[in-house]
Amino acid sequence: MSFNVQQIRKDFPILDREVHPGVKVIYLDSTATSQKPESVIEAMNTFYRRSNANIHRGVHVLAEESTAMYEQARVKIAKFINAPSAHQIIYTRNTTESINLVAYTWARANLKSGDLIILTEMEHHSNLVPWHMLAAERGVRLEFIPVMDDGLLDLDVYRSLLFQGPKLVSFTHMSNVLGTINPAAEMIQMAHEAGALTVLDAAQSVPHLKVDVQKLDVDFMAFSAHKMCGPTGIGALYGKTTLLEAMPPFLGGGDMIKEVKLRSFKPTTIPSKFEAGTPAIAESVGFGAAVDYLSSIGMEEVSAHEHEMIEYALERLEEIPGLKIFGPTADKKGGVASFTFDGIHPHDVAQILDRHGIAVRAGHHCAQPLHEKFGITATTRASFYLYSTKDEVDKLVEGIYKVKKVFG
Amino acid sequence: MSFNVQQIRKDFPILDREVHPGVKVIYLDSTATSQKPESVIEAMNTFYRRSNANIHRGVHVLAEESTAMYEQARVKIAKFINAPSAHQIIYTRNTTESINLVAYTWARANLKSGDLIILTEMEHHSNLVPWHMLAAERGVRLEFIPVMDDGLLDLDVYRSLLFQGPKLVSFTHMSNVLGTINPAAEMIQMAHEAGALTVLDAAQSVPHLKVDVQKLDVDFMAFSAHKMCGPTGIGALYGKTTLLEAMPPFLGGGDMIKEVKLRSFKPTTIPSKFEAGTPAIAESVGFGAAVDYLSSIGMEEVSAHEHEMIEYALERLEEIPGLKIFGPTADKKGGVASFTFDGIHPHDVAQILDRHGIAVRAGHHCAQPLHEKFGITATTRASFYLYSTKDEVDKLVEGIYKVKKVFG
Amino acid sequence: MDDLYREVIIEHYKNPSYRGHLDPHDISFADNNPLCGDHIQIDLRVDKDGKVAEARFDGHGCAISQASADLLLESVIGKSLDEVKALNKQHILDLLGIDLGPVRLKCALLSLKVLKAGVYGLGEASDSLVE
Amino acid sequence: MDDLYREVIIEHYKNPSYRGHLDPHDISFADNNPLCGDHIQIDLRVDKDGKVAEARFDGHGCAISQASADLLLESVIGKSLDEVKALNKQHILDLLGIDLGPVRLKCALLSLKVLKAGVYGLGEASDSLVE
Ligand SMILES: Cc1ncc(COP(=O)(O)O)c(C=O)c1O
Ligand SMILES: Cc1ncc(COP(=O)(O)O)c(C=O)c1O
Repeated sequence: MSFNVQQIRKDFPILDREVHPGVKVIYLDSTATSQKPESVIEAMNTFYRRSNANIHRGVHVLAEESTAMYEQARVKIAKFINAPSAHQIIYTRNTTESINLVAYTWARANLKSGDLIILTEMEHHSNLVPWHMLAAERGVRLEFIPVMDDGLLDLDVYRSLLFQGPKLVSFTHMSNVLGTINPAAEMIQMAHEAGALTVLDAAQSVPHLKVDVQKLDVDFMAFSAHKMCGPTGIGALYGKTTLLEAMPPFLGGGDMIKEVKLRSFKPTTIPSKFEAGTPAIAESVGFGAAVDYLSSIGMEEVSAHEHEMIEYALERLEEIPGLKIFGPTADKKGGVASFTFDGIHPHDVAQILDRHGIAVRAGHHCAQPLHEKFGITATTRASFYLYSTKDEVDKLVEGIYKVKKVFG
Repeated sequence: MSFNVQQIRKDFPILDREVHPGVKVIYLDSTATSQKPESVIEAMNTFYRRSNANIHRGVHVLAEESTAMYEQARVKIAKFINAPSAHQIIYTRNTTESINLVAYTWARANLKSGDLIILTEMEHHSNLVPWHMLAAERGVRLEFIPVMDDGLLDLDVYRSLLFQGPKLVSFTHMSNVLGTINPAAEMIQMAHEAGALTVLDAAQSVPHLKVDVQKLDVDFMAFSAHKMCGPTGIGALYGKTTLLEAMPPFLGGGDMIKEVKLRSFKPTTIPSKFEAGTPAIAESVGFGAAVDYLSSIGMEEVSAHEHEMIEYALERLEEIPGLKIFGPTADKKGGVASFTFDGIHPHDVAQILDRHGIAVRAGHHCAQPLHEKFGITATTRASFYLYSTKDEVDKLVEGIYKVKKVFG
Repeated sequence: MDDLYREVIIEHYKNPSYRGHLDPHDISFADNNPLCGDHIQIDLRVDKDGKVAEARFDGHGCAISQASADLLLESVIGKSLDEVKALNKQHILDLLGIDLGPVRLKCALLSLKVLKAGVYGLGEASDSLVE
Repeated sequence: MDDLYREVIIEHYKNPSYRGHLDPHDISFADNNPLCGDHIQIDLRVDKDGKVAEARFDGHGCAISQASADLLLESVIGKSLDEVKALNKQHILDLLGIDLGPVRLKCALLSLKVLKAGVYGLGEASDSLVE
């Protein structure tokens, strides 16, 4: 199937939405959350209208169906990232919970005061705050790979930090502000050679790139369904089997146990060990449908389209006087353009763009330290996905000129 | 509006489902999870098809709409349980996560080795395992209010346990096995008089009874949307404001911060402090719609219908030779009938009932210690909700006689 | 075209009358909007009758947050501290004369939260101050 | 009417041939199905050629789990331990001659998991043994 963006747009009902009378939405905020194709919405509807039941313990038809759908989705997600087996996929709420799970279980069981964790200056708060909490509680040390002016990580500093014998290196695969695609495979190999484990924040990579956990050889990887055409309320943690098996459980409750006595319990095997209580069942079905949808298009095609989009967007945006884009050149980044414009606050830029139906995001994008590094508090961010078009980029550029006018 | 079960059944599309050729489902498993009315399914559809965006930080129309819907649902849920203010409702994944949140934050910040927590013998694993984990980690002591043969708690023992100066009393409002409705207000008052805080596991009460947190004067209360006509993937923790404000955060990440530096962070105010990362946004909308739906019918009506159901069901089931029902008489319980039958394993009972379209649950229902107390490993459980009918009870009774036949 | 950016707002944003600091001052408080990192500091001088005699703000943020700070300070000169304590959301909306969604509302209310936290002597400019 | 409860299953459930214990034994192992608490213990005697000479099971559970334990033991008498190690899900399904959903499958496979964990000398009867 050849990639046809107009065809793809028909799969996303929201793209027909008029946000102001006569003005259809131009959705350039997919980095925050993606839109959902009809097939994903319908998969969940069908679940609720035909099969809905609680899973695992039920022997009736609905419970058997629900259980099977929940587990089939896991298999699909495992295949999508080329995980060796489905039980290495732990369902969580989102990327944030996935990273916290590692921090609460693996890290608290394995790290002690003085141990070093390496992060980067471009991390999302989700990959900072869990480690801040651990550092405050346990005296674990944090060091940061610097971001250079061009938006790339300084791998020389990384190399020298590795000499300090870190226990863990946790970093983002793709920056949600700069768009930088980090050389994950290389960075993971370097970490392993230094004896450290790795966590990959793949919130922005799994939705946009072909990601292969075996090629990356990553130890843990976190991502969210809502950023990859799937529903809110569900995400995943991938982990190497031996690590997941050795980790203590996270939340306690139903379904994560092998046996419960009045005063003690035995946890069950992975993945259930980490899935306490009634999980996001309908959402797992939607997650599976999202993976089916993206697979039917092909992740190479999705990436190629986004690459075309960002190339064009950077070209057009760079024409605008007073506009400054952060991050590397198009060949080193995904479909994210964050910029400042002429001293006008990003909130005002975004608000005026919104009046023309253009949905962009303004703020620190949950990456305050990165903004601070660049001496700013906020940027305006336009981001692209498989349904974005060059025409939308043109409208964005026109919109920015209109912002200028309002502020005279 | 007078309560009309046939009218109500029309709101639930799944009740038309044929689970075997020509056999419509008889869904008697609402204690595990409830079915969803069309209005809830449609609210989420509309969200995805018209408004979907990430919340909090967006200034565009979709983000503003999504944020407003997310917060309006919180207001509805607060009103539903008569919480003084909406920011006392923390969105979680489910009851299990709500209880774990209290265990990880309030309890770890306030309890030390030797401190006493009182639970009961009828708790769901969700209200046992989090405390087992805490006991193992911190040396906190656990004591249990016994369940008597009639399925009621032994409040005399509770009274004497209170002399030991517990820090926390955590118990279920309604047993998911026995159906016992515990005298929560009285038990909470007793705990307070002894200087203890209280956690109420309201997974089975909020869906079925009118619950008023102010009348109960409860400190924390946990419940799940999926058991009350809402979607999977979302639940809530209610807490008293001063307690929630004083508690350390749980998961770290986006949206729960006031400020993030490279090496430290400041948490924001409640409820966001406890809602790290992109939350279950569509699910919050569904949760709000579920609360609207139940309110439109009236919780008194729902309870009254279920009471009629359980009265009739106990009467009919008690006729069956070899069938033994656990739990108190109908006046002291909700719509749950758990039983053993004639030495036939509950899995077999449930499986054969399923052949006739009757969906019941078999097993320990995540309450192994309670089953052990009664000297059994499993029961068959039929449970009722606002859409259940006496005709379904009759079919259940017929079905049980058919089970008997198979095992001749 | 753009009601949200009425001339008065752009005007107060570009040419604020109350931007600056007061030294000495009787009350000074600063806080951020956690959603966007916008920052506002407010300094007050109070006369012997307990009324606001002078007021200044400083900080950075969007047009809405900065213009509402300027408009807010203009409106409190001559008011007693008790009157300031009684101000709420509606006061800001009246000053701006526009409708705001929940996110931009936070921008607009930042200065009032900071002002009230300062007057009450609180440690934090919380949302509950303006509800 | 009820294919899941074929006569052979009811028969093996009600009148098992291999229920009991072996004392002494060469291999003995017990475990639970975490989903339902069903319990199975299996004792084996192995002859000098490394083949299963005698086998017994005990425990409690549903007709499916108990009948498959009985059928399984019947089928392994005379098999070498290596042959036992090679048994998987399909072997049980063939013995039962019925289709099972994922939950009941766990009941059916419990005895095989316990048997293989015992033969391998593992601490736990995990799912991966029968996949
Ligand atoms: C009494 C009780 N507590 C807790 C739970 C756990 O609820 P959830 O699985 O939604 O976390 C249940 C659900 O089965 C329950 O019945
Ligand atoms: C790089 C990165 N990491 C983590 C997250 C957090 O994802 P979620 O909010 O789904 O937990 C995001 C989402 O904004 C992100 O872009």
